[in-house]
Amino acid sequence: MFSIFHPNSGSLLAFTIYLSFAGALVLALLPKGRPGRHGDQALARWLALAVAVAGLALALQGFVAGMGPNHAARVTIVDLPWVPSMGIHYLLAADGISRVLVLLTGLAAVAGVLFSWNIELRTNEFFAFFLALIGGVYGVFLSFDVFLLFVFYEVAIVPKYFLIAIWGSTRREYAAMKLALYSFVGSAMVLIGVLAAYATAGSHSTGLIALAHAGLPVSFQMWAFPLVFVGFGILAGLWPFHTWAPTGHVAAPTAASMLLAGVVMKLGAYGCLRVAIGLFPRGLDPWGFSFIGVGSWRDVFAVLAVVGIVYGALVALAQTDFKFVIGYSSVSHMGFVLLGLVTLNQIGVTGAVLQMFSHGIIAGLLFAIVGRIVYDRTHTRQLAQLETMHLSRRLPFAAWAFVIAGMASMGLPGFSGFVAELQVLVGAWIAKPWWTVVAGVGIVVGVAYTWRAMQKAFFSDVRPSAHDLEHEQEQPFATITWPEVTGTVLLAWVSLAVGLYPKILLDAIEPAVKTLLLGGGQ
Amino acid sequence: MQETISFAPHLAASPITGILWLIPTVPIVASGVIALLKQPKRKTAATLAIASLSFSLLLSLVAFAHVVAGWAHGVAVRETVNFTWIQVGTASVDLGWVLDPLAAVMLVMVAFVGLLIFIYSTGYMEHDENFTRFFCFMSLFAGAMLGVVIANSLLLLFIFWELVGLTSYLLIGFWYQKPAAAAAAKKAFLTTKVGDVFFLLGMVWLFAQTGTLLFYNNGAGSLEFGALKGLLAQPGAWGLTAAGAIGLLIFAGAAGKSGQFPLHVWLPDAMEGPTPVSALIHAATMVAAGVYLIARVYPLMQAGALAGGTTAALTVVTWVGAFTAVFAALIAVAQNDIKRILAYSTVSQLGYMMAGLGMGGVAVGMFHLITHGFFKALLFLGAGSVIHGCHEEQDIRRMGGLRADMPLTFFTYAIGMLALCGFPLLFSGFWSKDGILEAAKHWTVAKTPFYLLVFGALLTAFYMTRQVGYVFFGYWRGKKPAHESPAVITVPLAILAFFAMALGLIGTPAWPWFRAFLDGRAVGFDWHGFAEPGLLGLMATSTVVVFLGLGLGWRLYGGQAPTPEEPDVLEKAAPVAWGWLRDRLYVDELYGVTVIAFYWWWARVADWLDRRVWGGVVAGVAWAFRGWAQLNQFLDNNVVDGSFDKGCDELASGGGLLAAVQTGRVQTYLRILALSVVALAAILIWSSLP
Amino acid sequence: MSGIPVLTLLTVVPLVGAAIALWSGKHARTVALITTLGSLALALFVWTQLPANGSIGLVERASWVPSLGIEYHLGVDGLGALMVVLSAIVTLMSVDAAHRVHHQPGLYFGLVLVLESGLFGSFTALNFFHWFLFWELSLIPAFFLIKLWGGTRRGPAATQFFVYTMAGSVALLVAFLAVFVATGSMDFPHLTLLASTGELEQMVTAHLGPVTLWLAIGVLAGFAVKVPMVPFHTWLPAAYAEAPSPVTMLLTGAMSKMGVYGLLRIAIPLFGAQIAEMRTPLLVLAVATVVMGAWAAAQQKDLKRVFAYSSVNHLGYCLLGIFALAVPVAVGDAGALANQAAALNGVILQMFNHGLTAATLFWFVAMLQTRTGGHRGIDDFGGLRKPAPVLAGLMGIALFSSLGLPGLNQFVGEFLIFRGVFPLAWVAATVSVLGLLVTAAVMLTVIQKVFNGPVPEHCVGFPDLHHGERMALAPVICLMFLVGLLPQLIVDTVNPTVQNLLAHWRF
Amino acid sequence: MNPLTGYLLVAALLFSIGLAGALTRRNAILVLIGIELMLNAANLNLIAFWRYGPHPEALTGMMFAIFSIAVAAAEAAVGLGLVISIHRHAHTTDLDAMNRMRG
Amino acid sequence: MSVVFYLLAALTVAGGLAAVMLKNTVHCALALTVAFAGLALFFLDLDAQFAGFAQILVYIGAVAILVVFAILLTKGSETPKEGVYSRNWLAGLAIAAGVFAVLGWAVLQSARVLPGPEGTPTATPVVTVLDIGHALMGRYVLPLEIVALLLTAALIGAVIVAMHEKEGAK
Repeated sequence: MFSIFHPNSGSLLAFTIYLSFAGALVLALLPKGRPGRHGDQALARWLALAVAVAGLALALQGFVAGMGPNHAARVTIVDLPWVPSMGIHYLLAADGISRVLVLLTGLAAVAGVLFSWNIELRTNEFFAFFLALIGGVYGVFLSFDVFLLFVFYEVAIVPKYFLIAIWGSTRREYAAMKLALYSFVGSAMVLIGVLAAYATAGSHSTGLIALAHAGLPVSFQMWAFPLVFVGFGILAGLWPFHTWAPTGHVAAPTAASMLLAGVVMKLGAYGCLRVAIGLFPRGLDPWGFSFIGVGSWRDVFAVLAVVGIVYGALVALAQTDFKFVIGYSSVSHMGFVLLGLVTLNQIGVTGAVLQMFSHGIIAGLLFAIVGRIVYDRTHTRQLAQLETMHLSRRLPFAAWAFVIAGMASMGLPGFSGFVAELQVLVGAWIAKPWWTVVAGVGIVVGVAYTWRAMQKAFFSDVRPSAHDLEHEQEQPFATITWPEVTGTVLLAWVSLAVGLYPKILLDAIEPAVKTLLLGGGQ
Repeated sequence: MQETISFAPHLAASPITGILWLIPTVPIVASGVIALLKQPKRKTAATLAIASLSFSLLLSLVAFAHVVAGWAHGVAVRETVNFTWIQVGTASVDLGWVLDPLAAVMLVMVAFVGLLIFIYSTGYMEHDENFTRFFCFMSLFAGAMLGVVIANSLLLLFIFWELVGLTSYLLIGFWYQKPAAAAAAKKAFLTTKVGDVFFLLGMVWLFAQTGTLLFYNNGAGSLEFGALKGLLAQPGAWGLTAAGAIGLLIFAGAAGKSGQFPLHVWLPDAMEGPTPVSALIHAATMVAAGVYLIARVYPLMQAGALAGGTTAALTVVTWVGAFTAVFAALIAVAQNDIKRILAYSTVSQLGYMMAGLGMGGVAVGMFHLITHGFFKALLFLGAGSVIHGCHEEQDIRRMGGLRADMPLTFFTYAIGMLALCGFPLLFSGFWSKDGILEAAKHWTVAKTPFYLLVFGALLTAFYMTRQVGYVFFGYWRGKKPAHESPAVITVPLAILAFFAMALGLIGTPAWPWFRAFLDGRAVGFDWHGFAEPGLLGLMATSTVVVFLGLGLGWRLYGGQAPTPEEPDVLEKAAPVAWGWLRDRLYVDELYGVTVIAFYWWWARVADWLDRRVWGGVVAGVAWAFRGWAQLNQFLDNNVVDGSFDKGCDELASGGGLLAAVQTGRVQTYLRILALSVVALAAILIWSSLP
Repeated sequence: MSGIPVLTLLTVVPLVGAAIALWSGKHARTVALITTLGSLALALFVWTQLPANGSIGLVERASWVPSLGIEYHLGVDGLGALMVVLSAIVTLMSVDAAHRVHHQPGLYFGLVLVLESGLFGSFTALNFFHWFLFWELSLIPAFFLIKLWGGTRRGPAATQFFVYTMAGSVALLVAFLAVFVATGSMDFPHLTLLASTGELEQMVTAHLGPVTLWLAIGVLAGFAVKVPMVPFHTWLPAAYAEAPSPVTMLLTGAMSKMGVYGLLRIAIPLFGAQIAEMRTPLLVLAVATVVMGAWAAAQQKDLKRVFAYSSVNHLGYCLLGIFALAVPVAVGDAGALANQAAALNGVILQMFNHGLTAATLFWFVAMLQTRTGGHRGIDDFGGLRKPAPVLAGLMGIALFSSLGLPGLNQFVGEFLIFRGVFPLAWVAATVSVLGLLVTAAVMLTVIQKVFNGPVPEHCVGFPDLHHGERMALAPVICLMFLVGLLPQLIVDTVNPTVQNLLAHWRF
Repeated sequence: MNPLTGYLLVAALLFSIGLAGALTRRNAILVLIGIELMLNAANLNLIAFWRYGPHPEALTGMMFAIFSIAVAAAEAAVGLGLVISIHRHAHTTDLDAMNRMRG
Repeated sequence: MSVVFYLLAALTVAGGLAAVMLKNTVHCALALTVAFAGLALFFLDLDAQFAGFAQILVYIGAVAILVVFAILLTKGSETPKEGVYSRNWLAGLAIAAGVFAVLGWAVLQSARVLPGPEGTPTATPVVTVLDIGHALMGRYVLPLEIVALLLTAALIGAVIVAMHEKEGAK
């Protein structure tokens, strides 16, 4: 059966998808564990971890295989006719961008499983949904057929809904429904745009590359681009369609928030890049007139992105709920991704892709600390309450992990976020300097809210009274478990490694971005 | 006055010049060693200090001899040793030392007076617990002062100058537990520092203009022809040449150290220090350093003067000096503290020196400096002896009749007092003051300084008589009876007294050895010196004035001085004027409401700016961001997110409307369906009809 | 020895030490002491290995992120090496001073060592990215050192410090990005070269329009906050006052130098012409820093705030010297060049000297605090010369060094600065002498209130310096004298660098 | 008259009868019966069109009819099942009484 | 138009009318069977043998029986006292009449555009079961599968709906 795979590097990548779905299936079929019986859940956990690790290994293998002399060239993994009459292919392929994002997905999956280790409620189903979501995400990143991509995209949305609706916390139904509604509205817009493109192209192929080369008329691209960009952008937290993100992140169980912020939002951004910009590059051309300095869709979305950066940061500054801070920070950081995308230059787009990776790691880490390590012990997310708990003393691991994550998040050099934001800012400078300046304000506010949250949550100045100390000694927090340590260390190290030696990812991203910008496809 | 001074252009540095640096270094090193000693090692400390200074004196004498020998051979010695301190860019900051007559004379004076005071101190400070510390500071001072003397670089001079200021500060505040002493020390340092920053400015200006701070460097020094020519060509400020402006800035430094008006306020307060300190630093040497500085940079001050004329800088020096001389003398009249009277007298005499420099040149000013160094040291030490004998009493109204109890002290003190008053012929002060008066008489710019100085001489004689009258005559008004001081105190007094008289011999008009020596001219004994026009008349005038002062003083205070409770004789006569003088003409108070108030006002302004304005701006920005953040959150909850929720609600209510149509009756639905089909079909058919 | 990457080693050693210190609990201070001693040895070794012509030596260079023009590019000239040595000394002093850290000593000394690494890194980096990494890296440990071990109002102080500095950094970053966009390079020497021929401005204008002046302002803002320059200094008094004294030593001794260093390494070389355009307002601000800093110090009641403001004052002289360089002079005017060289030498010396002196002063404050159970108000003491003569004497030396007494270290730098600035900008120099005067008043007031006068009751039995403290302080005090008397020891190495720098700058 | 027209008329009549039954009867089962009649009428149309259409060999109409029959069977089964189930709950098959589903 | 046609038409329409009009529901069911049979005969007449037999099997054999069962199970044979027609029967009738009118009008209108009655030589198409099998397995395999699925689903659904609920499940 291997003969259907192209005998080239990275062909194993496709198995990330299959493996995840298979894992999901197996987990769904496992006998229901009885609550309280430890062994029952353990099997599910280890199985999920095994699948996630295997996926990560495959992703890593694919990434490594993609390096080398012909690195980052796009390689086709599978290309089977699916609905020949419509030209739909089951076409999986990988270029540098895909590899990086697949790697991110693998990492997020492993970390997600680790941070879900203590899920007791319907464990099997949880991990089944989790892996199904992961499988869908892998699929999106590897699809080079627009319909296949869309299918995976939709596949990924469904488990997300259940993850939030069943295992979520605050206002989970509301959040889940909000997320689902937003997603479907976005999907609908994307579908309309893509169908229109298919019809307009008349090429009888839904391959991304083929469509990109179909020579779609500029007037068509002019309206299809914003439609598709907004459609995907909704999931990427594009302002002002971002409000699902904070509520969704807050309501979701930790692992789901990690995936939501870490990977799912990247689906949107990836779609913006691969589909919206890839298929309708001319849609960004100037309109021929300009209104208060806005003269093209590119300007429009740049403005939205920049507003999102500053706005998200400011709202994060005003939050009282720890997790909301992180939730809004995602909006702000995704603004950088979108800003990078619409710079339409090599550096900016590369930065955007790197920022996708970086934010995936960092947001995952932040949610893990806030939602899992801290919340599970303190049972509150209110900064005002956390302030009285002296967490830097009682949970030093969490405190310092958050410091590292916060540093990475606020874009301090040495961490991946800095390199990514640096590139985005450079790209924005090249495009329009004032974008950079405003985004710079966003960074400052970013520093402020991260630091504020950190100080309030961990390093409050409230001196403990004797009574407090006694109370704390009587009721110590649960010790940090190994999955928490492992997950934290994994993510932190990845961020640090990429921050110190970003070349490792940039080598893969840059050529792919170059080809994408040159001619849509290859 | 000489336009050009014919010093030998270049002399290979002689061995003594080569080791001249040892003169300041040895006492400084000794000071360092003493600093490391433990408090009880009193004897070692004193021995070290005295030995080191003796060594310096010895070297100074050798150097002096060398210069004199050279002079005797018709060579005006000016030997320098220069070296680079810092290499900055391609230029360099050079330091060096110089041996010339000016330095040699000053070296001997400082070292000699210093040594005597050291010896005196071993007795005077015998019971002080910080005895070793005292000698440490004193030794440091001596070294620094000697450093000032030999410096051949304005920068090196400045360095030692500041060190001298530091030791002055340390010694004034020697009894640091006394708040008054601590405050006086601070005041002294700061007031002199005010002068010093101008000095610094002058120095950097000079450096920038001439590229060097060396005084003499084989024609390339800043006081030598090339540099001065450049400075004269350069316009300065307020119509001065650069040379003049720089000179004035440097003079500000000198005025600070030498207590010239308006920077004199620290010097009387400095009497809070131990008496030997007052004698050494605040009478004989340090305060004279300002005069010495002006003498040292005299070519600069004088640059541009036409033959026999003066320069703007020198005019300023003159006026300041003359004014200070009278001003301080007036205040001295109404003081009751024995040391304070001497302090104001010092200020006054420094004014004489400055005026002498301004009007008569280096030698005139310097001669008074040297003689004053001896007799004022003598007076202070005598005062110390009195204080010692009267059990630390300093108020002259609580003394009296001491000439019987302390005969030796009285005798020497009287010599000093007469020297200070300028008692004719026998005493050095007469000759040196006459030199100044003579110069003032011949000054072409104005005659006022001459009258001022004459009036000052009158006042000097008067207040000294008043003091002596109070202290040594009349009857004992103190509590415990006084006693004579030990030999260790009286012997230095005797030696100083000898010099207070004898030194006059080298500066008489008949044998102006001192002036000739400084100017590098040959000298011979010649009675015709007195025959200069107006000289004898001047001497007569001065004699009359002195006797007038002495007589007046004696008339008022001789024998029957009032008790402490009684008002002074003059106070009864003119209480308002007396009050003004007693309160030092309110200069301190004036500073209190101007400079010091300004200082604190600015401090408060700076602090207020910092806390309220800049801090307020920062807080405001932070507040604005917070507020903006809150606003954004409000928008997010109510507009962006709200629109979503609203949309959902609308949708739901729309669903409710639709639900109203759903009656639940199947047949109704069916009916509607059928009707719709009918309608649709009808339309379709109708439209397809041809 | 050329094979060994000394500078990398220099940066890595403290990090390794930090890692060890983190896990060594009570022995952390020993670990830190050993590490800082080792670092000092390395720093001194670096000092000896500099090229004689003042160019950049000990260069290490490797590719890092080529697409962003990022290289691993290290090297030091006299300026960098002096700062490295200063950092090493100050850190050693700080570690030595911090012998009373009971609360989480491992973390404390770990952070101190990380800070040291940040200092080394930023003083040796020749590529913006690398430099910025360490510039920011040093901020984090500093923040936590204030935040976790600071005084009662440490929270707001730490935050203000952090956010303020970060805001400056972002301005700096944005401006530098523009430079990168225009030139495609982040390499300092390369950019300096471009700027010296005027190409930089042309490139920026070609790419981005006439924004060079704004870029200069952005870069300046970043450094102005760090130095700090009035009115960007409001974070400083609170931060210095609330930080534990050993940390304040680091903040003022070494970290504030990062700002001045940045001006010399980045702002002036790249934006000399723009700074020259702005020289008048900048000089005004520099003078304001000098004068207002000194005067604000006069009004303070807390010793640490006094010294904090006096630090502002002293760093103001550096600013004065730097901005005076931008005053236009005739081409080929040897005298003007000498003035500039003097000013620049003075600035560099002042950086070193202020670091040494200010750190020592805060060290003494730490001693006063530990001896009286936390008192540090200027009115809390009195007559300490009696019970503690040695302490009084040594602190007196430090205080006199701070007020610029000749013979002690600070005088040399200030003299050279004035000597250079006066002919270039005599008004600024003249007004700035007020700062000298006011500083003297402040320092003497400190002496008067703390050491003189009667001894209050709670100071009776105030212990003098013990043997260990004397031994620790002795080298520092000796260094003050040494530099004050023989500044050529330093200037020998700095001066070629100064000439080299001046030759490459264009105003 | 075209033979097709006759079949179509019969089918239309039958459809209308079924519709009338579905609309007028109270009993749910009879409503279903009416619907069955309507479906059958449609089937008749399909067959007739097939028979008289231009391409009877293509079997399209016939196939549609066959599928329709199958679907109708399923519909009947489910519909009647529902009726029985409702009757069990509500003890009635009267449609006028059955409006509890209304939203 | 053959006589057979008219007869069958009469039979079918009569069956239909009876099925919707009779009072007794059982009678209605029986009348329905008659209508079904008439339709089956129509199919046979139209040479659609397979469809005809399927009609007989499915409708008469299965659906009619189901209807009878349902009537019996719901005791629907008893005539309710409110009457067999719903309250709005008149409206229903009118609508049905309207539908017939429109349909009939449509048929008659379209008849005009069709070729004349003689113009359509209706050669009997020969359709064997084999043909139908081929078609079902070939061209119509997807619908067939869907219908199969539908039937299965309907089966299951009907069973579930009609099944007795477990005791106490509610």
